[in-house]
Amino acid sequence: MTSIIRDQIPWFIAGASIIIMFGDYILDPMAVIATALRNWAVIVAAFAMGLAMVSMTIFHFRAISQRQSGWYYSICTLAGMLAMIIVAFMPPMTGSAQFNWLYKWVNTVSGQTTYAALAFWISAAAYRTLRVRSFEATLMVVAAMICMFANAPLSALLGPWKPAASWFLAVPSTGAYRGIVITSACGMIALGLRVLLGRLRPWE
Amino acid sequence: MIRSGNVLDFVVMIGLMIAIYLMMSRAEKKMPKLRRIPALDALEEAVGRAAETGRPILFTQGSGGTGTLSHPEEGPQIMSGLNVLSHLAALAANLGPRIICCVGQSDSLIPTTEIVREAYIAQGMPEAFREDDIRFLGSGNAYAFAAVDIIRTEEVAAAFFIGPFYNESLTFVFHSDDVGAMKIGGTAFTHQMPFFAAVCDYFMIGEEIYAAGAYLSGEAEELGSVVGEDFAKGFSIILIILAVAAASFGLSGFLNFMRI
Amino acid sequence: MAIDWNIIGIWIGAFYTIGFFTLAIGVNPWLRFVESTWLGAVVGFAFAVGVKNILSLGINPLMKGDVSVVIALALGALLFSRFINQYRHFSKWGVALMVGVGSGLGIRGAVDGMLLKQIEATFISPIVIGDLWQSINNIIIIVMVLTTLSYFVFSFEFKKPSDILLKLGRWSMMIAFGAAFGNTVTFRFNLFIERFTFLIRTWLQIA
Amino acid sequence: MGVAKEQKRRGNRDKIVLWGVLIILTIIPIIRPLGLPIPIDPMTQEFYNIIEDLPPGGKVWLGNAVGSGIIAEQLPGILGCATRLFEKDLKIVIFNIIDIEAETIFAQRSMPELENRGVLKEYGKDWAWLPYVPGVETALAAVAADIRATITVDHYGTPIDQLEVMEGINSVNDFDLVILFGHTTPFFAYIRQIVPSGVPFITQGLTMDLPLMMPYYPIQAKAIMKGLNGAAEYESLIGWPGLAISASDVLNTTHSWVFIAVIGGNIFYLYNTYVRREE
Repeated sequence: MTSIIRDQIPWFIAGASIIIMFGDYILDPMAVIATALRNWAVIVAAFAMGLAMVSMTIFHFRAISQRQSGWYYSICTLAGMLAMIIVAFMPPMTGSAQFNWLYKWVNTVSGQTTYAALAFWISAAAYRTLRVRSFEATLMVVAAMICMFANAPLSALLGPWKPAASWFLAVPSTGAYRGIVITSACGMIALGLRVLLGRLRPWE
Repeated sequence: MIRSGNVLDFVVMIGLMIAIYLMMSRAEKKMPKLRRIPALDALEEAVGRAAETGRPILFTQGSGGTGTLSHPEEGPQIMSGLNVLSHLAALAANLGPRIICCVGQSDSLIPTTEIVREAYIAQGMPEAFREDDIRFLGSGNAYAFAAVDIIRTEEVAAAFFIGPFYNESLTFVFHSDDVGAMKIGGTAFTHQMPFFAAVCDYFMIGEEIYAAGAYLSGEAEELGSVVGEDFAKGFSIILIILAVAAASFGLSGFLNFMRI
Repeated sequence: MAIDWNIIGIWIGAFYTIGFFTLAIGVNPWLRFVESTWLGAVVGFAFAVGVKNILSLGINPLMKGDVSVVIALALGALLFSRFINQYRHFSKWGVALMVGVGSGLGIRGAVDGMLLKQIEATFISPIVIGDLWQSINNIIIIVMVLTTLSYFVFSFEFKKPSDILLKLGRWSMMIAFGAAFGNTVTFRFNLFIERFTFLIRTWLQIA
Repeated sequence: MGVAKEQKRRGNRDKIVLWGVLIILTIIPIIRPLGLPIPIDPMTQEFYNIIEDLPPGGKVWLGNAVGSGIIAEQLPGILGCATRLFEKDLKIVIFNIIDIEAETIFAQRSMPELENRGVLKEYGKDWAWLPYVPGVETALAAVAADIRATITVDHYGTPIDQLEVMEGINSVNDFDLVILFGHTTPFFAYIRQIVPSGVPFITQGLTMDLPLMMPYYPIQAKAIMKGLNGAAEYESLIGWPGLAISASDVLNTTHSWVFIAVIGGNIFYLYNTYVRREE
């Protein structure tokens, strides 16, 4: 019995969903079923979000009760979550003035800062890894240096940096990325087929 | 009734899948030999190194947030990453280092936990499985910084980044390089490949992560599916050569027919 | 004395901005505080969005008589079965639905947008009369597409002379990755400048 | 373990030097713009000329889709452009159709600056500000065809029929120029819904979106201001130095420093690998 619940039924659900998605691609009447299936996936994803939140909350409560190392940061996480849930559920949902204020000064600011911190990591990564260790690495270093310096406004006065950079971004990038994308497509088709045939069971 | 414009795509799709299926069944008789994927051969070395230093290994798949499993581009990458995770977890159960999984997508929390649990059960050590090491860390940069916090405080010995990454890929590879961890990356998102290529010790590009599951399983039928994919690549190469030849002789008629 | 929430907001914004930048020095209590509170806020917000999705796509249609939605709500609720050990496997049904939709859409997107459209885009002539530079560019693109494609052929053994194709494929990818790496540096600095402008002009009000 | 400790210490020293200089080179131009020369890209010059060549009393559709994600690159752009439009004798109508945040961001960030610069004209007579309309491209198409069918009140809630500037303006065809500030979603919506009307269309593109937008120049898009650099060039052309110019200085200093650091790193690497190994 458990093997039916555990293997056969999930395989049937996944296989049926794939076939419905194929059908929607070619037959108009299938569109209604396919749209419904996509909405179901969004609903299940929403429940998965709830589940993830519950398991994270359990993890942090256990960390607090057992005084694991750094348990006070667990309190901060739960406090942050509670505060956001309270203001988010104030009418109109995720639209109240308190929500906008908290979202602006915590979520948006943190998002922009953690994105801005990439300037630290990319400059250090460039300094440490763009080294002429081999012929291939030299190709990467030369292309990177040209395209980076071309974005400094002053480079327009110091020679053809910008045209060279736009050539690198137009010709070699197009050629290489197109080859990568075509082969990725082949891989996705084979992966989907293996899920359909039950050879691959990501829900395992 | 029939949706116009998609007919040829549909025929090509079914044709390629049949070719792949045929190669899968033919592989039973003659085991196909594939070229090496260095990143996958390095998995054992990375986990072994972690076991020696007594430091944990870390696996993560990027910050998709919600609805990633059913996303056309992120879903397949998560599934191929989970393929690699099942082998990694088996190696970790065998060789002994702790395996920490940072989850940035809520829908892959269940499969990630189940895969690592099954790996420990398969190695006969269900009690060694630590569910607390499968950590859900929200999404976006909040997940990225929480995971970097774990990378730095746990001083992980090896870090595996296989899946749909966004701008957090650079944050991960830089900080794991900073703590001296061995880095193995893989993604099909072209916009993140430059950072994996520049910083990671081993790096899988697009198709290599999709073929990873089949490559690691070593089963004849799975390897057969990779041979089937090569058919599709051969089909693309020949098609391009023909069309380029036609274009250079000005045969645009032939080109228009090919313009699908 | 009316509380000026904007000033309080600016100070909280500066506290979070500097807190996250301290990761450059290393993990420290200030960073861990801002990181953990923000993580809670992100998950809390995602939970609220999840509830809105369940209401708009699940409960409301159900109220209006669309009974089929019950299946999705059931599959979603079954996810929680994983907290009871012997019923754990029921949670896989919902995951299987998401995997099926993702794989199906993935294959469709792959065949149309990634395979056929990209092949079609490479139908370019290596000889462009009257434009030598365009001819050279087209030749380079064609050579790079074909060599990158051959780099990913796994089951064919490229013997000595023909393994140059693999090298050419690898080299073109390295050039493309280098160009993208260099070009991306600027976008990271745009927000870096914006954050320091906020600290200096809006918070400290120096310039 | 000694070697790893030494390597870690040298690694930290590299980071402190690299990032310390980076922060200094970012702060100085923000506090006091260096006034480095800003070469003008022909495309920005064209953007400037099109606005300068507008006839007196010309009507301008200013599309504002500057959401929070693209403030860094496009807020300086729309601020400079709005300043120049107000300085000239023009009728301006601001539309916030595609991005829900654009209206609040314009109110919080752009309006105060325009008031500081003292360029604001009489609301209702010389310019109007229309509110957000949900529906992205379908909303844009509806407004372009017949403004009054979709929009009845302005940003402040007053019926648009009471605004003198709106007299004779019923659809996009009544405008002399359409300007858009936004990323690719609004850009392609304008290409599909606005450009077919034949009204000249110019826009600012994010640096990373330029490869996607260039093919539409010059037929559909008469001029494209290229990201933050374009905004800095436009600020210098109109004589109002602002965020973009100080950001352009910072781009110059920081990019030069990272360039020097990578070159230095490679020289140091080659010296260690070849010269020192021979000794």
